[in-house]
Amino acid sequence: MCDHNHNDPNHVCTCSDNPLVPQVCKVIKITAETPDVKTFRIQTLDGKKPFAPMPGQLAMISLLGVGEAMFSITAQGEDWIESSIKRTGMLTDALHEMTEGQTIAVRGPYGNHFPVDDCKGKDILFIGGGIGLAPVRSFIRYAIEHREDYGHLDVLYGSRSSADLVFKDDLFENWPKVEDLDVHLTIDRPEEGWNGSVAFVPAFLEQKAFDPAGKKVVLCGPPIMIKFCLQSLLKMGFSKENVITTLEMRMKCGIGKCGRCNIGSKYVCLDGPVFTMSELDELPDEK
Amino acid sequence: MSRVGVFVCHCGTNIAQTVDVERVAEAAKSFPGVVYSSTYKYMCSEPGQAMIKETIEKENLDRIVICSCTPRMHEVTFRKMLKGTKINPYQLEIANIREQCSWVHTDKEKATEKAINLARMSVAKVLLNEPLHTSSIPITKRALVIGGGIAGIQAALDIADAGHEVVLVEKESSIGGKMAMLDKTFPTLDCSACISTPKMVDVSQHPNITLMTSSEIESVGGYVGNFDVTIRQKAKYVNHDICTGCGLCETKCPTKVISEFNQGLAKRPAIGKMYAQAVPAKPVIDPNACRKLIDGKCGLCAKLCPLGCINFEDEDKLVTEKFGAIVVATGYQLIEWGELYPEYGGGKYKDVITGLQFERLVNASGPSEGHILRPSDNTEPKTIVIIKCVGSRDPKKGKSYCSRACCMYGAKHAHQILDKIPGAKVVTFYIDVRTPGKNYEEFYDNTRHDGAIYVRGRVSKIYEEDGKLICLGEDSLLARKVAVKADMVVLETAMVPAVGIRELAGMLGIAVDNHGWVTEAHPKLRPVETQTGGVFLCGVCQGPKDIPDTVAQAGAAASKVIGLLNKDSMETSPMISKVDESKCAGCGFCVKMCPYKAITLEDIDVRQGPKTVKKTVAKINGGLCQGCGACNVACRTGCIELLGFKNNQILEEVDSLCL
Amino acid sequence: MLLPKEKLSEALGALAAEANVIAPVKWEGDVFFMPYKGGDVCLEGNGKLPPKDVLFPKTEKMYSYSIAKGTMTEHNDAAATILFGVRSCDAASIERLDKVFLEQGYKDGFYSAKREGLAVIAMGCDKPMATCFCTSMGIDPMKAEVADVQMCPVEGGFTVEAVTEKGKEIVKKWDSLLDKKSKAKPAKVECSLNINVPEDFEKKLMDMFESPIWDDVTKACLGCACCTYVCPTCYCFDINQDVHGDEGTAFRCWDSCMFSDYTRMAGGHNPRPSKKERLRNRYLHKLAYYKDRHGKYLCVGCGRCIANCPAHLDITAFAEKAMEVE
Amino acid sequence: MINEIKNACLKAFESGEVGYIIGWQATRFADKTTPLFMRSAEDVEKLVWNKYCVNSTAKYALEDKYPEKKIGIILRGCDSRAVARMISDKQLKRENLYLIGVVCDGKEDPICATCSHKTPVIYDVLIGQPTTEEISPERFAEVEKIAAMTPDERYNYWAVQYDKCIRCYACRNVCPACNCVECYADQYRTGWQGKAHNRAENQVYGLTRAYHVGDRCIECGQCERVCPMNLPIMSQTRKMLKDINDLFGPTECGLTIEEAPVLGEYDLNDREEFM
Amino acid sequence: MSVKENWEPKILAFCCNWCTYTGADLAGLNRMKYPENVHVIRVPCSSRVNPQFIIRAFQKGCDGVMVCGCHPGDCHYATGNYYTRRRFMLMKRLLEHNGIDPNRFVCRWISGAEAAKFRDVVTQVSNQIKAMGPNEKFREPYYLEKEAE
Repeated sequence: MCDHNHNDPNHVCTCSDNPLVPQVCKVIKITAETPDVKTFRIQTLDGKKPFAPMPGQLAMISLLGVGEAMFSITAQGEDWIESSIKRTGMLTDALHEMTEGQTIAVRGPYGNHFPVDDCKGKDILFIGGGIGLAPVRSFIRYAIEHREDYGHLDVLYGSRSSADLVFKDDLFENWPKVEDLDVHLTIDRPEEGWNGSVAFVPAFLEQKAFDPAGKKVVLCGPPIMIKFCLQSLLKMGFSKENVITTLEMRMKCGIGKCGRCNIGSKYVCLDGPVFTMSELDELPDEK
Repeated sequence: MSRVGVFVCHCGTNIAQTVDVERVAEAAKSFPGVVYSSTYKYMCSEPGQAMIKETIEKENLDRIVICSCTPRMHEVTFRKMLKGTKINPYQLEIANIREQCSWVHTDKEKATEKAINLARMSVAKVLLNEPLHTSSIPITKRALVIGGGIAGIQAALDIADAGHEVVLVEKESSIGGKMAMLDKTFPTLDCSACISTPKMVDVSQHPNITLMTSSEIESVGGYVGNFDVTIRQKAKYVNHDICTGCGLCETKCPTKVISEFNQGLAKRPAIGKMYAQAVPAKPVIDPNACRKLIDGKCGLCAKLCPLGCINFEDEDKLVTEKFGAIVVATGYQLIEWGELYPEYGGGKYKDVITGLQFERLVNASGPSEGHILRPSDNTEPKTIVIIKCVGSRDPKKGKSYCSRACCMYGAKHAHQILDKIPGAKVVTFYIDVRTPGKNYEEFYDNTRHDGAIYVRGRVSKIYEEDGKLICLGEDSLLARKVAVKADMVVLETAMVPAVGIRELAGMLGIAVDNHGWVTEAHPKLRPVETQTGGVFLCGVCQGPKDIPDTVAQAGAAASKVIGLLNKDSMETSPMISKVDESKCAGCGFCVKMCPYKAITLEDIDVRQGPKTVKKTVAKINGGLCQGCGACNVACRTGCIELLGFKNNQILEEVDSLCL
Repeated sequence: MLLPKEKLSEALGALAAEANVIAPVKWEGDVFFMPYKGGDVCLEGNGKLPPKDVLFPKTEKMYSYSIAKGTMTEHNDAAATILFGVRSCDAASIERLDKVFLEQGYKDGFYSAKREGLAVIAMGCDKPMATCFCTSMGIDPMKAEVADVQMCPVEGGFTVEAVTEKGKEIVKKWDSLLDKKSKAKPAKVECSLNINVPEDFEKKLMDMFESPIWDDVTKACLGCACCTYVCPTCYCFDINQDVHGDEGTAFRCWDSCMFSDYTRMAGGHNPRPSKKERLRNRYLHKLAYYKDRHGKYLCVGCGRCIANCPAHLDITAFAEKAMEVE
Repeated sequence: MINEIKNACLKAFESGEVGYIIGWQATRFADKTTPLFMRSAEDVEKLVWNKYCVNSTAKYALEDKYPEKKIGIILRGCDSRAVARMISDKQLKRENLYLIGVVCDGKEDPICATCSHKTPVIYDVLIGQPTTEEISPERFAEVEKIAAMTPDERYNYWAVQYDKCIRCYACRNVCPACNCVECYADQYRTGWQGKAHNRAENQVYGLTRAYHVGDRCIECGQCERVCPMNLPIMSQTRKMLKDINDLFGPTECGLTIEEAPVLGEYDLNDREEFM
Repeated sequence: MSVKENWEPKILAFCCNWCTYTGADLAGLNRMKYPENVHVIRVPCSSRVNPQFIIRAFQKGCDGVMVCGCHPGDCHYATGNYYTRRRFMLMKRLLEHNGIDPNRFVCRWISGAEAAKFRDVVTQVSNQIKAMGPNEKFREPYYLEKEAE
């Protein structure tokens, strides 16, 4: 009854026949990335992966008795999926007070996913701002796993302060070791003990002056950052259809039924959240 | 989810006898959010509290529920205990399973069931308790006393002696009030001036007291600890800094007007001291009497004054000062009996005088140097009638209440007459004789012993007949009519609040009852405080009383003020209301409902699309709000909420009862 | 074949024996689709509320859970129902809802269970109401899109024509009541209210997103949800929790894009802050977005929003005004 | 009458003080009019004045609290009381409004039968002859009818009504006394009102709204007019008004612009029944 | 409607902290006895009780609700209970207008010293409601279903 695109070989779906009814899972690991961001590693009660999401796909995570909300899946392993959640509202407050071993309910995966196929053979510039790195990281990990399919990788990431950098182990240990992958970090305001760049992401991007030839850009972060980064990218000669981003919208059902997350005739939870900038221009200006 | 600890107290056998505390603790484990629950013999004891504190650390709890006795007993204790832990003292709820459960029920099964319900309700509420912090407001260590009568003087002296600055504001040109007019005071018959003048001199010489006579309160702003009071110092036309009070101007002033101090029995010049022992002993010019000020003629006093203190161009000055506390001691005045009692001559007969007029007659510094003379022909009256309860205890014509002091000063007047006029005949008409104080009854007995005749009944009519005042009355004990041919009649009239008390109460935000007496916070619990924080009261302004009670109240009010001013800052209770300005529509329904006038409507700048606009919202003064919560219900949107009793907390409590 | 008028309640009684029958019945002064318990049905107009409630109830329990035990049970008990007296416009709305709930990559378990158990007996419309304009939206009053049995009012009774297998079984049950010989044909019917919707009207509407007509078209709107809750094709819903201590139930209930907090996000940002954006989104969804996605207008011309709008707004008046804009 | 109103509107526009004027315009249906927002002289042509002008024009001014120019409103008796209501609740400023009062001749609306104020109570210019007003004896007929039932009958009567309610909130959005910035029903975090559509939630909504506006209801009848499911909403608020009448003295709301609602006041010698 | 024999009503009582709650404690101090079905919610003043809480209590399954406060004139916050009086005079009649049995909602003034009055009022209300049986009106479907099991 869930008729996802089953033709994709590594698509595993164990969700029940009714996509609106979640599965009870448990949180097996909670890592505090920053004072207000935590990463939750989730596994079904019988120790399996609830589903195998494609990079950029979302999951509806609900805390029984509190509420339900849509979060991006930032990573997946053999028998778990991970999601990084920032503390912004009632549900996220309750999530941040959880301890390992507590139950949680999950359903998904939802939404389209990053265009892994038509980025094949191209260089990719990943740009993240604050918690925006979470959805991008799913594509970075995918690219690293299929390293041979992709050209040169650049990860450009900035946040308010060094303490606010998420996935520090990836940024400083794992990713620099990957061949032909450069990590560029920046923070908004100077800090002692930080010798890296100090600049807003758009300004930092312009300093780097990437060559647009044969390069795709994956850009996620707060709307204000996306706006200015896009201007810089266009100045550098990137074309809009090569710049990919994810949209944030209020979502309830996650499967394109409840009609809430529409922008024009497109549903962000179904036709998105991943859009190219050119696709976004066709949609009415109602974000 | 948050981590709640539930601690069920045995209270020896008080609770454990009719409530199965173990089962309550067991049931508590199943409530959402509860991660630990246990019982202990005496939760409020030292070891009990230690056990709780230790469990908080061990179990990493962030809120606790204690099922024990009434929160009115140990809420403070447990909050102090929490101060030593990482939990905010206000993330605590107490379920009353003793006074309202174990002590009042017999069936153990049902009592345990109820205890579990009460515990569940407390847990449901504590899950939504937010950490609250007391805020402190600075206190200006200065006090303002309004009214320079004996009440104001005594309060000012006590506060000043405690080392705090006091400003004493008096409407008249001198302090002393009504007591200065009296000759003797009951029951000791010691001379009124001998008690009050030394105190008045102390006031003028006290380093901490600033005296502002001929001044009135213009406006009062701010709140407890931080009042800004604007005082209007009326023009005196005499420069008191230079004037030595020699009195030359007073003797030479050609105009003579009725002297209010002498109750109209004598005249006074346009310039002069209110009375001989006035403090400050310096003259002022009465602008409604002085010919120079009215039509520009005369000005003799200016010419005569050796030091040139007279200045006819003087104007009112407005002074604004900061105060931490305010004492209202505005005293009283006598009722205008003229129109109320036409049957007593309505003021036509010169020899029908009031109690205060009699005091002036019998007073050595009075117009007749103490000789009791008939104002009409200055002859010594032989037969004097005293009528009590004129205007008091008379709801139809005057006031419904008893003015408390007239029985005693009526007896004093009788005593003075018999003392000063040998062979005089005093007939006192009364309804009841009330002598409610130490040695009061004995004083009354002596007066009757001296020969005062007491007739129980009201005088129905007084009329003049060949030089005599015929008082027709009735002796209700002997049930026969009485007619007394009197040379003079003294009416002991009712006390009514001083002029202007309603406007002053409005400025201070305090309440007055329908007669105009200032309403105390609580007759027994807080008799010298008012509903508004930082505003105290003493003396007759609160209700008729005699001098001993007035002085006692003045001391009490002073001690309250000293208690307040001794602290540098005042901790306000954190359980006050808070406004969510984004949802406030500025309708003002809450403003009128606040008994403490703690809510005001103010404009704030709000961005609305491109432009910023002025939006009216409600603002709460933390110092004044006492946390009653009436405003919460006035607000339909629910954007003004009392911290600790927010809408969602009470809703959760209601929901959890029937789970 | 013809079912005589007087045999109608008998026919319905026969069906009511096996499955629960929903039919338009007069209740409290208006016509509503309610469980049929004998008595006569009321076939004037298309009913105050659409039959959408049968497939997409106002409030529907989805699953219950226990927080402590971490258990979860789904509530999806759909009984076989027969929907009688559905006009062509409401039948078309069922087809529109099917596209949303049963396709687009996910099949809604709750809706599909009810939909499979549903048999639709369509009733042709011989007296359209003043506010009806289904013909302008390409709907034939006498031919319903998802009908299992198509009935049309004619002189003295109703023509009966089984369209699907389910329809045949129903008609079989009525075998004894039918007059097989009658060749009566329903007369052609035209709506009094007509708007001629131009070709690819939706493209033009979508380009008019920034046009000034939106200001004065939406000015009189009160921002209530009346039009969305009487509309047969509105399918927006909200998911919420009804928590009682340890147990809780997730339920889905009707929601409306006209409410202020429909798109308000956690941080307070709302892409559609005022009624202008919301009503624009509603009109465009009915006349553009759905067609752009599924090829058919979402508005089936039943006229309920026109009849019930407190401010007497009119989607056809908007459409005509939009057509004048170049 | 229509021409006098049109002239008043034209004069208002000429004065340059008025940004737009709210009135009524015809629709394609003969028996319906819809609110008209006139910005200039030629819009005034579309203005109509007939017995189908049943929409209240007053509450639209609430959406424009900081207008550059004045907002013109054509007021029937009940609309003028609505304006007075919103000014007393400090949601509208009198100086932002230019009020054209029209003495009403009774519209195609059941409430007009018990209307006690055909003449507007507040206006800048008045059109038509003021009529003598008196409170209709039928004012509380509906309430008395319900009061005559037994408690169970009353409950069942209301239970059926609240089974019909579809929670479209039209009654709230049209009511001039419902002028909160954010309605209690939209504040889910506090949890007053659930979102589920069932009888209990509808009853909570119905009663809470009745209590919120009960002591400020101007009896304009718009809530009953707009309710798609024809609930007798006025019987709830009129029950409150009847009680206020009996307990605290004769009350009619929305007659002056400094009106103190009954629940915001107290009186020492109120009736004492809780002793 | 047959009342299950061991059925115990659930009654909610909002008590103002300064008077009625103190009176209730005093009743406890004097070991007065009253039925177990009244559960007290402490509020600073009876003027904090929003009439909407009454509707909420009936919706969430309570069988009776009481609101108790100081006698008018004795209010610790001066004018609190004057407003309470007006609010609940109107809400009581509105509830009765909607079919709630008048005995299910009781509002009484009980001072800090009137322990006996608190016991008597509670006992009387509890017995009345016990005789009336569970309250079906305004009840949320959750409780009606739970009732049905």
